[in-house]
Amino acid sequence: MNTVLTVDGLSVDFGGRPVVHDVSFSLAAGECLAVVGESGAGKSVLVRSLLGLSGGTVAARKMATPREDLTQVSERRWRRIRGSQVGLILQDALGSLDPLRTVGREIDEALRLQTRLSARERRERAESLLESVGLPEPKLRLRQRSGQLSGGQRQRALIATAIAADPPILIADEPTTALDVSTQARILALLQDLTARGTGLILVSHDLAVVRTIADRVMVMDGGRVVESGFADDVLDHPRTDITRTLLASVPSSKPRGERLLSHSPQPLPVQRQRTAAELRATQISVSFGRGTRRFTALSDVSCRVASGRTLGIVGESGSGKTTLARAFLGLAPIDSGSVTLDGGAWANIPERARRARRRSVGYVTQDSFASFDPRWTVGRIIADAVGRDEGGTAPKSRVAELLTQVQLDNALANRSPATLSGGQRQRVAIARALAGDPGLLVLDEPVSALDVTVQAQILDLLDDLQRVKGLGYLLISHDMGVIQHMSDEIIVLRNGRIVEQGEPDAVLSRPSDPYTRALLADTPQL
Amino acid sequence: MTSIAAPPLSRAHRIGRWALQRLVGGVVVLAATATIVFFAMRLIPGDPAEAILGGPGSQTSAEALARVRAEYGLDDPLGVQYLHHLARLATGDLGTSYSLRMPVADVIGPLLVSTLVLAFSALAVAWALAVPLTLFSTRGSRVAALVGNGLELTAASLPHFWLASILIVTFSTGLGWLPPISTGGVLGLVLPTLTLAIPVAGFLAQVMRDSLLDALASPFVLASRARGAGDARVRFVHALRHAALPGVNLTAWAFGYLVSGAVVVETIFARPGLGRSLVSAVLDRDVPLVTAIVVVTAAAYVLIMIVADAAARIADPRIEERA
Amino acid sequence: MSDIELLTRRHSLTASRHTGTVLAGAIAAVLVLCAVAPGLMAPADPLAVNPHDSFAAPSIAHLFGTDESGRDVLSRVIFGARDSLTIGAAATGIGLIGGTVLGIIGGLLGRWAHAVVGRVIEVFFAFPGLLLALLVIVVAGPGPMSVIIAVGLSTAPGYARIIQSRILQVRVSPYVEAARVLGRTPLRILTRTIAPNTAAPLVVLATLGIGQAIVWAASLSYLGLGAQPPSPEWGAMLNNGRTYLQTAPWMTIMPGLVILAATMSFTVLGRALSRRTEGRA
Amino acid sequence: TADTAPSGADGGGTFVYATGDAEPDCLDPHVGGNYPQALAGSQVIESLVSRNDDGEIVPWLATDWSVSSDGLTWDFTLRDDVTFTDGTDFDADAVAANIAHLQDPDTASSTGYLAVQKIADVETVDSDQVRFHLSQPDSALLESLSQTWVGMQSPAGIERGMDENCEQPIGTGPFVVSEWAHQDHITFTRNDDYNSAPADAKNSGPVAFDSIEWRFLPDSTSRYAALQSGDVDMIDNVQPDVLASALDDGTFTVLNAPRTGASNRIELNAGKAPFDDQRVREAFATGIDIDAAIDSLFFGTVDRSFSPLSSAEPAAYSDPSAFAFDSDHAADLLDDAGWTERDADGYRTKDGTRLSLSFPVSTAQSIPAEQSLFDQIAAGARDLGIEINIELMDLSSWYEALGANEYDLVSAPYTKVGPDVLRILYHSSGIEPAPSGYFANHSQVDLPELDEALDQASASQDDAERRELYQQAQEIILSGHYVVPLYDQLNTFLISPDVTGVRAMPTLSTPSFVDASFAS
Ligand SMILES: Nc1ncnc2c1ncn2[C@@H]1O[C@H](COP(=O)(O)OP(=O)(O)OP(=O)(O)O)[C@@H](O)[C@H]1O
Ligand SMILES: Nc1ncnc2c1ncn2[C@@H]1O[C@H](COP(=O)(O)OP(=O)(O)OP(=O)(O)O)[C@@H](O)[C@H]1O
Ligand SMILES: [Mg+2]
Ligand SMILES: [Mg+2]
Repeated sequence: MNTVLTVDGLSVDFGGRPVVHDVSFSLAAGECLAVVGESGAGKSVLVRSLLGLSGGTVAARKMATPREDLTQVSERRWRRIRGSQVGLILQDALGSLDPLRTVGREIDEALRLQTRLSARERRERAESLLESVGLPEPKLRLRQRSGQLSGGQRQRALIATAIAADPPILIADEPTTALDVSTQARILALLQDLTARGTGLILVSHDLAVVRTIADRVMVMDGGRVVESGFADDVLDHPRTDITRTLLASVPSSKPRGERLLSHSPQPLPVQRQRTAAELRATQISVSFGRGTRRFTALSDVSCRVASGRTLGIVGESGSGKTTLARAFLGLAPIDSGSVTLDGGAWANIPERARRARRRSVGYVTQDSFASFDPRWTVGRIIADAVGRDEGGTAPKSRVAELLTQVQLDNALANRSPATLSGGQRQRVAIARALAGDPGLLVLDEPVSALDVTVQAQILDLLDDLQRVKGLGYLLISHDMGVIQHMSDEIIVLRNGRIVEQGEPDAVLSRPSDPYTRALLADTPQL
Repeated sequence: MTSIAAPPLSRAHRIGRWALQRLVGGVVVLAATATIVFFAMRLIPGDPAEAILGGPGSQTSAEALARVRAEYGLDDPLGVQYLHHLARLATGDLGTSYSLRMPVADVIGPLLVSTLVLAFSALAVAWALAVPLTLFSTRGSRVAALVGNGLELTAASLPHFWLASILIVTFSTGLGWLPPISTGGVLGLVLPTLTLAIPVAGFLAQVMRDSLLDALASPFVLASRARGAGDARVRFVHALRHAALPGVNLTAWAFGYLVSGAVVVETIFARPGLGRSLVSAVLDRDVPLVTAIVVVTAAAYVLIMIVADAAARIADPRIEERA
Repeated sequence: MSDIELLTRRHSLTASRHTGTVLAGAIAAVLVLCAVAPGLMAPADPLAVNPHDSFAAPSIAHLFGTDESGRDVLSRVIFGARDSLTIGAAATGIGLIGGTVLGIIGGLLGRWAHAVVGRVIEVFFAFPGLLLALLVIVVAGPGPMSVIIAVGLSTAPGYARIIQSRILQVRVSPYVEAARVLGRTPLRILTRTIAPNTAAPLVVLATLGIGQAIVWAASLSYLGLGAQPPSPEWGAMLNNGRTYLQTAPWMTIMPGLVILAATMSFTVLGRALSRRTEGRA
Repeated sequence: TADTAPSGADGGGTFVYATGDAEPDCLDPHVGGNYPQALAGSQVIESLVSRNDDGEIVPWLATDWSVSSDGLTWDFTLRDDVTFTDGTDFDADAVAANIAHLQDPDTASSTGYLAVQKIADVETVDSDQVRFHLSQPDSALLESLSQTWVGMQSPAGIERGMDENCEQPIGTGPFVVSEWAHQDHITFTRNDDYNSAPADAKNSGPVAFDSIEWRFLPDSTSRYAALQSGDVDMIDNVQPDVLASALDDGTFTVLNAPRTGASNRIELNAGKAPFDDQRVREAFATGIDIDAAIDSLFFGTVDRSFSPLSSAEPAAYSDPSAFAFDSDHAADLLDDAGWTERDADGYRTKDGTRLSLSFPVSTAQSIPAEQSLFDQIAAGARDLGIEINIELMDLSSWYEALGANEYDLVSAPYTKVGPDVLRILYHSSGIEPAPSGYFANHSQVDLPELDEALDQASASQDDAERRELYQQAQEIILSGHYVVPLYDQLNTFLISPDVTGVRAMPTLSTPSFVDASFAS
């Protein structure tokens, strides 16, 4: 096998603070090397430094392609290398295409800079590139802008720009996060295709199931250092360090319902007052938006129920109506027909005033919890506000402390602004707020999709604990089959606003009756 | 992620509807400005009949006043006068100037051209000044940022009349390069244009710098670099367009500011124009002339808004998608 | 240079911005002090006429020189701070209040109100601001009050537009929805969540507006419609001094520099404030 | 920059004049009748008579005249070789047509109308003899007729109607209006057939300049800058500091021609309290050091006036003693008048009312230096315990304030040839406002002996007696402290050194280019 990249003793630091430390590896043609690690491990900085884009001070004993010593090149030379020798697919796929320029121009930029093709040749090449990344109707796509494309389409267009000049080395930084499983599967197939054609691929991912699917070798990073590396199967089946073990344990699909993902439980949860059982029931509800010709049905004929102590898991591709269902359950989306009842009483389609008093029994955790905090408030104020004055007995202050403890946050955080918290911490604050009214039910819309695996595992464990101690009922939305599988007592698969599958996890997962569910399961990478 | 919800209207249809909406809105705006002017001019002290008869200080006879009132319908009830006023405007009749005794349309025609020439050259120069200033202040060096910032702020904080005097003293009496008054030629346009353009350039550079920095820090710029794009390409091809968007919006706003500025600038540089006439017309209580100037500038503003809106839509197709 | 580099540089810019903000704050503080207690700061009586000492160039005795009536320019500038800042602040206040009322109507009262307010704002924008000011002054007669109202009225639509769009934005924000999910009443949401979040940028706007209002008032002085003599309002001084630009340049350069310093420092402060309120991430 | 005025050896070329006066609404000086109209109109329109530098009436379009002993019949002999620039003959009919035009209410003439008010009938004796029949004797008739506002225009031109005549009045003068670009300039083109210069002019044929570009340049700073840069050849309304430096270094020719008629003065409204009290007027007139203020503000370019009349009027009478600065005396007078108490701000009060005066100032009529002077006067008054509220206003509001009697002090210019201006300004009949609210007697002097002196002067046919009477009238006005004279009405011009022969008409002090040319 011929080596396309050799790196020895690579370090990167920012103003004296080392972020990548003494990393060595090599990459062969047609090989896929996965770089895994927790958030902040230095993965992105490492791979960017291979294009001279790290932004920090780079030092290496050796960093070279067969043709060139990369430690010695000028910025001018780097520009020729980027795109033609090394292609990069950025972590933030959604923002990596200029929203004001067409896809065609973005691809053309790569070709114009790195090849000597004529304008017509470039156009033809762009079309064939789009076809090769699996975007149908390339002529149309070339004229569209990123805003007009779905996430998966954008990611594919971005890959097209990265491979336009046929670089022997391709770096893909988290190419599938934020994509639903089917799209993810298609992207992974595309990448595999590229390695099969001889491209050396460096894949950065925190999703070990993805890594397992396509990586030949794995490099585990922590704190800027490589802590473990080897063949994918070896590392994943026989982890040698705690870091790797934690990463592996965090993958939810690997554990059955009820089992903790991370063994070490930080603090025991305080014993809870008992709440009476609660139940939200939707009967044949339909929700539509717009009117006239623009009318669009987002949910039709959906019936389901969330009850104390149980988790109803909802999966489905993007736009299938998951959030709409959640909002219908919260009385936030006006329903056209059917009914939603809370503990038997009318809940949807009644004036907000009639709902207000009972709102405390249903908590809501949104996907982007940060946006749901009043930007001027501290964590303590956010939670205290939710506790409210009508909470008899306990003084708000001690109740805030109690809630923070429940979600395993340090009391000192009460004085901080959410802007200064990490993603996992913010999600915990959102959960604490949802718990403030002492609800029987929680609606959780993608509560972990923005988090990396280990943090995700912590949150899932927390939710599990809370359910056990307080007997909460969850409506849990996720596009990750593994999360749903691990958490749910009942699963609903949504597609185009309709339920295509409903039932016990075992039944749904082992004997899917609907072809869509089958495809969904087939696309879910397994560890 | 959003998926397109309903079959979208055809593009031509949408553009047509948009244009129609804008035009109808524009007409409403014009009617409203004409209304405000009408009533405001009745509020100000001074007798319109007297204004017609030679302005303040004239020694007109009571009969002459009565005759003029009858002739111009000034003794009708206010409501009737107002309706006449609107009806006349609607037919495109701007009336006869009280003080100049000429059809208002003949008076403001050349003035409008002159002011528009000034305003547009000022806008062009403002852009020509603001873009390099923005690029300079975002070069990344601390000194450039400080200098650029200072220049923007200074430019945006200068009253026109003061700036004009400084420019005259510097470039005309000092260096002798440019005529201190408008001479009809291109040279005479330079100083008035600069006076109007410099503050606008300051505002433009301020908003553009912020969005340019944002754009330069965005992932698509990094992606472009990862394709091998150099600094110049990243700035000119990608980032500048993003920076220009708020600038385009500001440009429409700046037009109103320019008309206000023209009042001062046209006086100082002795340039015929709407701004200068506006003040004298108000001070002369020349109701038809004031009305015409206001309606004409409002119409220009409405048109410019539409153009700016269209420009913004072309520069940023997302606007249309959002709508 | 990479984006990350740029980011870090932007960081270092923030550092220099910080010193800029401190400097601006200091200038603004001095100006406010002048406005509050001019007597403490000024070396002389701003109205004390002395024909024998007119047009004196800046010197130790008169740091900013003297004007055509032999009055100490520095003292006038210091006393003028009161008039100018009052005009700036009060006009901005009126503009903000007017803008807020319009903005609230347009932002809270549904589609119709929104459309109507949108038109009203457009009409005001289409109306040359200076004409509006002119009309107010001619109707109400000259004087500081007229200037304040005139400048306030001409700036109100700009504020209204910002406030309205801000309210619309806040109203559909996830945190307002979160408050609803918690069972908060509309009134409480309005007062506790929407109002404060809309008000935050107002502070910024106000700071930015003061400087521009001072410049506006100065332009009115040029038309002879600004502050009345012998008020040492800066715009009036600037315009008065302009007559003697070639004989006694300090008469206009000094107040000009002070206006510049005031506008710049308020702008810098306003922008610093806006970075703080917007700097969520 | 290129000089737009090429100076050929033949002396032709375009002369560029920049005026800071307002742009006239109408170029026909019969309509309305203000100074800007006279300024521009005098390039085109000529009068029956003129005045020489000694203040004596000299022939112009009329070569000879006589008056009957009762003063009611005037005979004029006209030049028979003069034609208007449209080819119409200048003759007795033309004179009659002009007087009729002035007296026609549709013309809305004010200044010219006042001047010919007493002409009851015009008789055309023959083509070059015209006879005026007066309703009352008018000793000021010749002076009045010398003014551009009563100038002679082509009857055919007048016939075209006001709109056209305003755009392009037709006279017999050295130039014709060939273009009026509003707000920008008027182009005057040479009248090649010109042959009617006034008797005191050196040149009697066509003028040297091919044309005059008459630019409106309202901003004084730009105006001077334009002269400095060579873009214009002559400017008017020169700021005092500029004038002083021009006088010093001699780069430009200075033409200082105070306007005729009244001096620049502050009028004290004696029609209401507190100035209805002579002591308060005197205190104001003597308690403030005005001389020093004028000296510093005008850089010594103007002399203090102590007369209600311009020094350009031979009949002017000065009384410096009435205005000698004595603040102690002034304070005593105020105490005498009962303004003894002081309020918290240090102003005098009487019966709880503050001694407060309102002073509306028209920004259109008072140059900045003058506004500063008022400012200093207000400061001086403050030392006396008098509060003066200066209110800067636009012209219409200013007239409005005067019409509503909302003023105690006012400064209003008035230009007229001859001492008869005193009658207009101080005769008690001038207190009665016209229907439009206009009135001329701002001091609201209402003294029978003054009225009598003015009436007699107006009727007198004897120059010495007339002079004596006007002197009496001025004594009364000055000693009653109804006005505080400041200086002559400023009328200053700066001329490029390339130009010679520009003079100011001894009538209304408008510039005349009949003798002017570019120096070779
Ligand atoms: N321009 C920079 N200046 C200073 N520190 C930086 C810069 N870029 C990255 N870092 C730091 O380097 C560390 C590694 O960042 P990196 O983006 O490589 O993490 P990552 O492993 O890709 O994490 P994630 O999975 O969240 O993307 C982080 O602590 C980050 O704060
Ligand atoms: N307010 C709305 N107006 C119009 N259409 C809407 C609205 N909200 C949602 N939709 C549409 O309804 C459909 C379902 O949206 P929903 O947000 O429920 O999807 P989702 O399953 O949560 O997707 P994702 O995984 O991307 O969050 C989408 O096609 C969306 O465009
Ligand atoms: Mg990363
Ligand atoms: Mg969703």
